[in-house]
Amino acid sequence: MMAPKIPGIGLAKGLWLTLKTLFQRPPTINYPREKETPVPRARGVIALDIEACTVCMLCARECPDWCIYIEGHKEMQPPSKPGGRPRSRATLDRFDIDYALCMYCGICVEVCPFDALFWSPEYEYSEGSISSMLHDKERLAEWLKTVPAPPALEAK
Amino acid sequence: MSGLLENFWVLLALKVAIIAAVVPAVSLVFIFAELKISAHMQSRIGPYFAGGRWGWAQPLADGLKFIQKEDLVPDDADRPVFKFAPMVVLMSTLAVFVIVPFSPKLVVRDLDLGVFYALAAGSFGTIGVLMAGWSSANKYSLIGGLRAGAQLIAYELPLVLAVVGVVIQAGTMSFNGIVAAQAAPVFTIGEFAIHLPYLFQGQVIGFVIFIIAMLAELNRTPFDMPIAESELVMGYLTEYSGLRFTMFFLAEYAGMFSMSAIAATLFLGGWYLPGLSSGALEVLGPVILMAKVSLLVFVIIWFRWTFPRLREDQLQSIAWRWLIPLALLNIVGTAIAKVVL
Amino acid sequence: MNPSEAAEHFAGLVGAGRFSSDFGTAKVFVPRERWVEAHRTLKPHLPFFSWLSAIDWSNERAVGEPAESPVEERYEVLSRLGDVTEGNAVILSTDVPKDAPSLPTLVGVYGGANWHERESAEMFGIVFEGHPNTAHLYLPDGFEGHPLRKTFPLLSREVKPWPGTVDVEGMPGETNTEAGDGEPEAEA
Amino acid sequence: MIDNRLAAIHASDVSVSVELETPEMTLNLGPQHPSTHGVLRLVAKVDGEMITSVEPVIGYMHRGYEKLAEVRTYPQITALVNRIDWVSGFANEIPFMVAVERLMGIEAPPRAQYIRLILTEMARISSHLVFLSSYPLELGAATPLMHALRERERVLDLIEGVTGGRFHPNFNRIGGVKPAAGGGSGQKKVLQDLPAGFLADTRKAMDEVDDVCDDMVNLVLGNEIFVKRTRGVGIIPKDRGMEFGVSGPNLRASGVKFDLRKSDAYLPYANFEFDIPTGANGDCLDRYWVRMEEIRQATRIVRQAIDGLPGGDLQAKVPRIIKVPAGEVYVRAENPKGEMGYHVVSEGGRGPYRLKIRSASFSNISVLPWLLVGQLVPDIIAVLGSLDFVLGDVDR
Repeated sequence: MMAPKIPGIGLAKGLWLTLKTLFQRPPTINYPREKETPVPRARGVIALDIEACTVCMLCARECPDWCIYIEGHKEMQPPSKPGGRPRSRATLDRFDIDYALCMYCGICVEVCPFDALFWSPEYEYSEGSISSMLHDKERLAEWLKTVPAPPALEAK
Repeated sequence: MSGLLENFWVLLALKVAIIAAVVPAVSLVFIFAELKISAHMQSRIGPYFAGGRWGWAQPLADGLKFIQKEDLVPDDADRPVFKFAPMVVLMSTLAVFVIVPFSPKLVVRDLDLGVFYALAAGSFGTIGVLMAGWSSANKYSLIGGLRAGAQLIAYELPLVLAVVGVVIQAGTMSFNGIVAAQAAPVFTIGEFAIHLPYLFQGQVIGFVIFIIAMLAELNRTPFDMPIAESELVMGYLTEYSGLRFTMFFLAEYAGMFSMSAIAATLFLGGWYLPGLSSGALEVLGPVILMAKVSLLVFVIIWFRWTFPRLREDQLQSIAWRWLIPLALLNIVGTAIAKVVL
Repeated sequence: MNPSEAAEHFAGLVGAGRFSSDFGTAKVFVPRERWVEAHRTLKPHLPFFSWLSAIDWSNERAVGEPAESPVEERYEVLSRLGDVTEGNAVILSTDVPKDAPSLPTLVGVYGGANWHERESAEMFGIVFEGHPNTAHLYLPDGFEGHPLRKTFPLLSREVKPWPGTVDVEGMPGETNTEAGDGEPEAEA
Repeated sequence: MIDNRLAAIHASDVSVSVELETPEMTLNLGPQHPSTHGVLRLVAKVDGEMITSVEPVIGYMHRGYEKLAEVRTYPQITALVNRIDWVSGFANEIPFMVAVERLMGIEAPPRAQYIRLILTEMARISSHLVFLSSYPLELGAATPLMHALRERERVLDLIEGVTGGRFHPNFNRIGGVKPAAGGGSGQKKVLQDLPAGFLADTRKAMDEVDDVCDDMVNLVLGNEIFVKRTRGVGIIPKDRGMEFGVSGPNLRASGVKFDLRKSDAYLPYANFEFDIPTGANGDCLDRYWVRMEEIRQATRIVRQAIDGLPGGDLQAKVPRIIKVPAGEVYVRAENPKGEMGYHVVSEGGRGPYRLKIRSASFSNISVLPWLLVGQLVPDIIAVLGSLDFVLGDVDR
């Protein structure tokens, strides 16, 4: 099939290739000193917009791994117009994602009807112990500023 | 002072001390060269941080790390043999340097039977490997050790036969004698005397066989079956750790050094370079030899990072079906040429 | 052949009365006694043994949704055979009663059935008579139970409460009405 | 039969002595061993370096996906299935999606089908590049690994750019591909169509993949030592392979010209021109060659698909809560490792009643106890590696 004609020519071709590569510039990146910018869509970490969340629990229900823990309570809010009725609004007490359990499927981000969850491509949040992989709502909210603009789309 | 230096034993001790210091140091350089060359052949950078620029201190750092590690001996191991094996391997490679001439005078002992001594001392290391393989009480190690033994039987013969051609041509078994023979002009054109190493004086076949057999002797790819990371998980080295592993490791590179030095001396003219006066050779001899050795070491590294590994039975068949008949032909050819010319 | 033709053709070859080709999947129902014989008949036509597995049809369920209408309690053993020329394939199916879950082995016909039958044996507790190796394939030695039976609970879902129950504390005097109906609670 | 094969090998190989009587030794490879790609264990009985019997022990990575699927909804299972064979995550999703779509009676729009096809072929390329590179490593050559993985990284980067995941794309949705997701900048939902520059980058990457295939010919396939190690080693005869369910490139290397991409219309492969490479002998060398040719065919398909990429929607109309009508369907697809299929049994609920996962590697390595008898210890590694299995695909 690919039988070399002259004995040893196959060996010589391989040697030539490695010798050529020896003098080429390696394409590696010197992590952690240099860093690649991850693609905007990369599923690195989930960011939470606390204000947008209405404690509807959809994300916690649709999560395949049951790794989102939400608690909330209702609060009376002053009426939006003077003389209007006071409104009740659900307020978030707890929103934890256990990244030790999360399988980064992104279903929570997709089902969120109020646009409170976002993917951020940040990836440097490994921890020494499994228990500290649980991010509370303050930590999740901090990721929000790392959420990039979505990439431009290919013209159809 | 000069009287002291002329004392045979003092001089010998001094030379041995130099060997014992220089060989490990050079081996470290070769280890670093292997790390870097292999990395760049694979589109990588290799060691980068240790020691600042280029990661030059990586072999030292590795050595320090190995020394700190616990010296583990398996429960079922044959303890004295297990502990002694790395020393046998390291000693056998160091012993070869006794006869390697770095310059006309810089040689520990120029034996008349230097060639025999070098090959005998070099293959002695395989006994250490067999000891390591047997005493580790590990099936992988055992197979690795036995493969090394089988390899020795297959490759010692072509190795010796390949050298015979050179010995016939030089008419001596002394290493310095062989270099001196290569320093003699082959022929003269007018005023220019043409000097050629034995490689270019018809010993091409001998040289190729020697290099192949040398790779097998050193257990380097494509003949690294006794180690074979992917199947035997480092073979006879599996159970070694810490300082004892370091000894094996150092012995591998010291072995590369010693075998390359033998090859450079026998086939490439050793410390001799045409056009230099004997005084200059006395000073530059070690540099010239090291340059030739480095070239051979590069080739060994180059092969390792290009070729896959052969199978034990294929190696045997190459040795017995091809190399030994070829080496014998080479001897006959050299002898006829010697008589006729 | 399209799937319905294939189902009819192969059912005719093995002499089976029942076959289906719903959703493009040809399936032939073989009586338990003729299981091995049917495979032997089909082997020259369908030499490729794709897989063998089983379904536990059960009304008592520890996992998944409860049955809407009762099903006939049985194990259904499926084996998929195919050819490697036109892509014809068929699933052979037979029912094994729950009180005596055993079936003759196919190892003599298709060597590849070996591991698949071992898997089904440990996962469903079906005995394959004459199988050369009955050791566990996946499960550790001494594992009790048959994990793919519907009555086998999934421990990770048993020990942890579902975090999706609505846990919004109502206002004083207000009753919490929307417990777990799946609809998002919009802002008023 | 075993004795016959042993005798044949004894007779054919001069270097093996028959007269020497040696006691059998049990050699245990794995579960932690550099050549078993994870946690496969082989208990081999060896006579010298010759194998007299071998028993693969699997199950160290059994994650019970078939059980887990019974407590999950269909959209949730998508995230599970791309972890079966993680080297080609995207390709695993396709047959499951098509199976559910068939049960629901919907079909993905053409653009979604083309995107699925392009990414599947790229997953095939990345999977085969892993094989092309790691197989020489098992035979002792370390350099091809880095050369091929360098190019695989380009392909993975492209997959990540579209889907957001290098290994676990989780990009397919029932009825198409992921149409939209929360994506920041206050926008409600962001369309997940191909990002700008994807087509041009892919074209370039395909050229580079073809180049690295040429490099692999120089470095591996043309190398006399490699040929010596693999030719005639681990021959799977056609009949034996089919009986054991060996599929994909492993079966094609044995000379079976069969490809589910041609016979089963699960993606619009009929629109493209490509060949089915088949080997002649079914040995390790053929298996290597077939995979290399499949990469070249895959780059061909990707180029054609990019040129013919239709516009339109990314997803068909599907209800918000997905309930699948009762029924049974089996859909198989030509995955890089072989035939991958899902038998979905629905009772009409939000999750399957039973999901049988037919993974290629499981059947592919089930032939090992037969195949390895009479080989030498170094050939265990050569044969094992040439079957190109992933333990996640074996154990599920």
